[in-house]
Amino acid sequence: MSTDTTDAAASAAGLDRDLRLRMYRTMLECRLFEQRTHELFLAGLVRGTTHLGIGQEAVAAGFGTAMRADDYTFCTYRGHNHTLARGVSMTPILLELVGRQGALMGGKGGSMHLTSVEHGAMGSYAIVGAHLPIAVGAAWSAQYRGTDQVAVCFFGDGTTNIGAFHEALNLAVVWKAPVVFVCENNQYMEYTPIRSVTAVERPAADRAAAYGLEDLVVDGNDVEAVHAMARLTVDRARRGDGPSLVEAVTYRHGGHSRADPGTYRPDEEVKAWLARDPIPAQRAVLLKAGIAEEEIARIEAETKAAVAEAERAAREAPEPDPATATTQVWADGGSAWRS
Amino acid sequence: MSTDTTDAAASAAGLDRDLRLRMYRTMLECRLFEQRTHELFLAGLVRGTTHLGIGQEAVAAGFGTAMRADDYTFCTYRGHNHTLARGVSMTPILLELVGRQGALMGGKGGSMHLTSVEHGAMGSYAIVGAHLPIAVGAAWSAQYRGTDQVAVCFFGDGTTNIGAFHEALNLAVVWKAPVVFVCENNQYMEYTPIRSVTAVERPAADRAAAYGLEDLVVDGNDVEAVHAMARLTVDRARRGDGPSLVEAVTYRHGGHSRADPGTYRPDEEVKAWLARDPIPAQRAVLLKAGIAEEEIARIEAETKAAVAEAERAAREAPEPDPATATTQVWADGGSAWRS
Amino acid sequence: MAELTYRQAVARGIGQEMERDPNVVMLGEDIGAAGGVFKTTEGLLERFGPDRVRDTPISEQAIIGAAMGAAMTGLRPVAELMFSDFFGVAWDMVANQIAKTRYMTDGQVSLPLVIRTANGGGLRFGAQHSQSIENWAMAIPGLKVVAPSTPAEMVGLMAAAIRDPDPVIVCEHKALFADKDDVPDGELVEELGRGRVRRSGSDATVVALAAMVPRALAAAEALASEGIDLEVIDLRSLVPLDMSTVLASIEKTAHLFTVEENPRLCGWGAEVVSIAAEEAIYALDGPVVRITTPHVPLAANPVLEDAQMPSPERIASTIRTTLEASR
Amino acid sequence: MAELTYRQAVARGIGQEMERDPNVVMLGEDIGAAGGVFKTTEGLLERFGPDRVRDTPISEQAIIGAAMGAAMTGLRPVAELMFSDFFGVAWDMVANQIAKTRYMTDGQVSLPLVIRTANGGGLRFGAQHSQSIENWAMAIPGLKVVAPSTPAEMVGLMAAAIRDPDPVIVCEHKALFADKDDVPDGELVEELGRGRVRRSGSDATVVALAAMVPRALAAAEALASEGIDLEVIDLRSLVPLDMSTVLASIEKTAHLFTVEENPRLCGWGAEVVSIAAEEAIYALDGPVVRITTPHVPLAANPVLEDAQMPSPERIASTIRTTLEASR
Ligand SMILES: Cc1ncc(C[n+]2csc(CCOP(=O)(O)OP(=O)(O)O)c2C)c(N)n1
Ligand SMILES: Cc1ncc(C[n+]2csc(CCOP(=O)(O)OP(=O)(O)O)c2C)c(N)n1
Ligand SMILES: [Mg+2]
Ligand SMILES: [Mg+2]
Repeated sequence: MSTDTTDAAASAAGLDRDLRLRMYRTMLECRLFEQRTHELFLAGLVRGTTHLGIGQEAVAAGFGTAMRADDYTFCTYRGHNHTLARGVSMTPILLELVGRQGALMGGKGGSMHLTSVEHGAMGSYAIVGAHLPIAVGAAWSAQYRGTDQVAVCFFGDGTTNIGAFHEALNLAVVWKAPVVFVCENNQYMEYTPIRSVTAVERPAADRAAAYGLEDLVVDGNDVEAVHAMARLTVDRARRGDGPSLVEAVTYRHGGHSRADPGTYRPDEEVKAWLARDPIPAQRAVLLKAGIAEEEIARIEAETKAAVAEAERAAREAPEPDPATATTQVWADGGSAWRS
Repeated sequence: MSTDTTDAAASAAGLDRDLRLRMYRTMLECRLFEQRTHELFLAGLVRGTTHLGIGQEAVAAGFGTAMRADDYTFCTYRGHNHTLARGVSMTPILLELVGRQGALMGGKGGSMHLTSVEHGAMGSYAIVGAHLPIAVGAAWSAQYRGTDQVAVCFFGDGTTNIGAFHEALNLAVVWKAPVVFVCENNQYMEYTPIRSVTAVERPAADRAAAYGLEDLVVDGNDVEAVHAMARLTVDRARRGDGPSLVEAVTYRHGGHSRADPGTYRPDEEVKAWLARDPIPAQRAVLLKAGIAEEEIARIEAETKAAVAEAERAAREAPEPDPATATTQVWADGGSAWRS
Repeated sequence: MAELTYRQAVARGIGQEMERDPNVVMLGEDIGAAGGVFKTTEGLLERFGPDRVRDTPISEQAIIGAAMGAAMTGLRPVAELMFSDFFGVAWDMVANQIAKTRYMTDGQVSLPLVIRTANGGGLRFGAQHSQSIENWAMAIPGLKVVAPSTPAEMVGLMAAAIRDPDPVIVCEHKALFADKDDVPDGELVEELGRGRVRRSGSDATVVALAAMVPRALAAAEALASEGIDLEVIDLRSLVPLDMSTVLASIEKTAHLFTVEENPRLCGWGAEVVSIAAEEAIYALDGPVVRITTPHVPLAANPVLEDAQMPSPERIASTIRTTLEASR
Repeated sequence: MAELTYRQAVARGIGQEMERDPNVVMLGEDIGAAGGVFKTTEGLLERFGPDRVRDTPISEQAIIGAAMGAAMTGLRPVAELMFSDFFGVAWDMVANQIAKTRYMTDGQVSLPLVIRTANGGGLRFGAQHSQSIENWAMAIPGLKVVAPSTPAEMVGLMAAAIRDPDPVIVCEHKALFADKDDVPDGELVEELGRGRVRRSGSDATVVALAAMVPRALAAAEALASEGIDLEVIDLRSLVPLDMSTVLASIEKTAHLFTVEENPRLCGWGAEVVSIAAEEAIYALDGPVVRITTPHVPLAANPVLEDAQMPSPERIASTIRTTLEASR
């Protein structure tokens, strides 16, 4: 059963001081980066769209800190957190969002497609479900190449009702692929409560048995519990013991995307979840563990500075060269279709 | 648990003499029709392709005899049995297979797409999984129109691994649609054993819980057990108590399609299943129930005669008019795309 | 007469038909309580209730498959695919099932259904949320395809699509949702398969669709000041395709241009040009040029996306240069 | 020199590349133990083992998605979609993911993968197992498309597709599987994007693809006896598209015809004709005619299917009539 396994793993994880601080710093980087991103979106500097993971940082931080540098992350359009959690720096990401030169993908992808292959951030996918089979393929590749790399694939509760979810889970188990599927159950699709469109209570955990998997559930707002679950499942995959499906129960503080205020959600529900904000919670844990207020404050100051620096770079960078609109369709760097 | 429910339902079904004979006759019609179809295919009279259900007749007969005239059947390219079981006569079907005038669909569909809307045979679908969502739509329509019609959707074990299966099951349960999903587990995809590509032991039954459904398994070679399961699930749907997923365990005596000898299957396996042929088994049941040999023999003679008559018609009918190749794309009967 | 946005016109057209026919039902993601992510179905849940306006899971194959099953059993479903790019996950249902079933059953099955979708670029959403897929559908026998360019026409063409006895894909262009227009009161129903001459002229025929129509008109205004007089045709519907209007215009102008948002290869313009090359070759007095997005995915960055999609400037300069060269 | 069938040529081409590069792996339904439902992969499991030749469940989204994930992490997967019609169930993976990811990531991700598929009609399989989908892929930026017409070219073009650093769709035509041909020994590698003049002539240019090539050649022989001398070009590859060979031929013949198995609207022929109408309009001396399947689904019945697909007779009579009329 889920909770036992979690506790077991948690203690097994034996979290040391540095790791705890790293998790806190990662969550904070996500939070402050996204808060500023939202302000810049409302100010019209960030264009197109954004999907914020504010409130869900513990999932990204708990897993990101449990992965090896050469492991693979696959995530969704709600992917700022997961990209930052793999160590991609804020500036190229923000440049991508504002659409200036120096952007992570030259402005071609935008907020929904953040990718940094050198960091193992193998892409943010904007069609629900698509990246689950792709993650299986990366895991299969690692298995074939014998590199004991692991692929971790993050997706939402609503994604558990699409066909690709089913096909990917079944194939991953049949091939014993080293992949960990992480469902961030934030209770909503875009505006529709997941409960109203799903045949079972727990969108991911109640599907696990259909693939011969254990039902693993973790408190997605408790970064140390998430980290323990990450260690358990990532190590299992690395050992060659096959895939896992984890349901991390969490909540997004804001709306689905762009300027959505998220008013379709009951106030008490929102209030209750705001009270369970993973970041203050972890701060309290750190203090309780005897980590000095000053040390935590320093991390906070450094993170604020990093966000400010990224913003400065974003405001100063020039617009991209329109000629780049037709590059990189093919491996030769171009887009010629005639010969 | 499955078996109990089955037994319960079986006795509940209270099979009378006529019904038993009707089930036997239906199975026999399927068997003799398909045996002759195969001979005519090898002789080059039946063209294109065929997918025979020889050995699986009990599923079609058990359900067909439990459905109301206005209920809907959705099946696959392996659909001769299900189409016959809804009362479609042999001649227009055979004319479709040989491709002559008077064919059920004018020769446009062929063996894989047998359809007779007036009999509630709402189509044979040749892309694996596609008809499951379509059946949900027909059931939803009946629910909306308040007609208490039921849709029964037949598919194979291999179909449980495709995305459309997952989407259809979830939506059917969420909408409480009056649909019965019947997986004919004949142990194989085309040439690949289902066990080798599926994460669970029972391809359908072990997925039921993922949609909050009961795991219903029935001996697909026991027509009376199938009929009882059909009554149980069709009545449940008609009452408004929602969908069911049934796994009928069976076997195809021959290959997947056309001239496939099915040699990829172990001889002992084939032998064991041939020994469990549903038709002789039911014949024995009838005799044991005190039904006269003569009466059974008469059914057999009548069925042979019907097949012979269909063949005669098929051999005599003229080829279709080539001009019909471009009719019935649109509701106006034509195919014009310019104005 | 009421001023409506293109976005409101969608709900007006659907609402008009739901009032008229109780068999018209809607299904899709976030279309009910939320009123649609583009607010195109706002108010319909309140007016017609949850039995007729159904929110679905994220299951496009099930949405389109269910629409098909409902259509073949007496309903007239209007299904939404939130973004037209999502035709990808339901393409089997659209291209292999819905388009072919009437034919395969020799007319036993009728499929009076509509699939509505937010189509096209310009919103900086990037390659997976900006495509023009009208050509995907046009290439599949058995599908009708409509792409209105104004609020008033959206109402009438939506109504026509819902009343049509065959499957119709209605492309709602994202970049036009905010456009305003005076829409007559009362019932509006257009006819499918009629193009509309939006500007008559004598020097060249310019055929456009949806968001490219205002851009073509802007180019025409610019060239008018230079004494180049363009005839601009809004195709409005790709299947049926109104070639008679286009061919009649070519007879008059002797020059043909298309303005297409889609990537370069195999767009609707290629079909229009090819028909002209067969049926009007002797009337043509110079190169026939398609002005399209290059054959690349659309970028999210505004500078890059603007460089990709046909702009009034690119339309005008291409036409100017071509006409000058062919003098 | 060995005589090979087109079906055997598929395995020969793949085997050649698997010998050469251990990162080439295969996946698909029934491709291993069964050797493929069309016997196109026979012997490969025995030669390369189950780690490199993987049978899959009936999960096309997972097959194509897994191929993509493997390609972006160092492998060169060759995925099979048993029938090309099944692109429908995996279309998002092909059109939205595989085609766009290199571009969206500004070149960070390379996708050296091949999707092989049994394409086309003539086997009486009906509307859901007979389609020509090469145009679906041609219309999507980021995909290369090849459709060989002979065994020898199948070997060399398959090898080229597997070595190509970008995603390539290889269309294997069902109606050609039994065709025989002498295939040279040793390594064969063709270049993608080169058409081939199969018959040179002076009166008209006829562009064809895959199973339409032998039909166009048969029509050419028939017309030769009437003194009409056709140049027949096998396009072989749609992306890259070898327009230089086609345009050079038009300069010589002044007449262009396409022979397309696909339904009428928006086929590759419409692209070829449209390019000619822009770049060779003054060289053209009469109507440009596309000879295609009508815009209807394919029927299962042999009489009906034969009436639908372009036949040598229809090709010849269309060309004859058109050339006479334009004299
Ligand atoms: C196939 C597909 N259908 C619909 C959408 C539109 N859409 C984008 S995000 C979203 C909600 C996804 O919900 P969930 O999986 O819970 O992820 P979350 O946004 O909550 O992180 C939807 C419906 C899409 N992008 N792709
Ligand atoms: C989407 C799709 N993939 C593959 C096929 C090819 N195919 C036809 S039948 C079949 C096997 C189906 O197995 P199962 O569901 O068990 O049904 P059975 O044939 O055993 O009745 C396959 C793979 C198809 N028709 N559609
Ligand atoms: Mg969610
Ligand atoms: Mg089976």
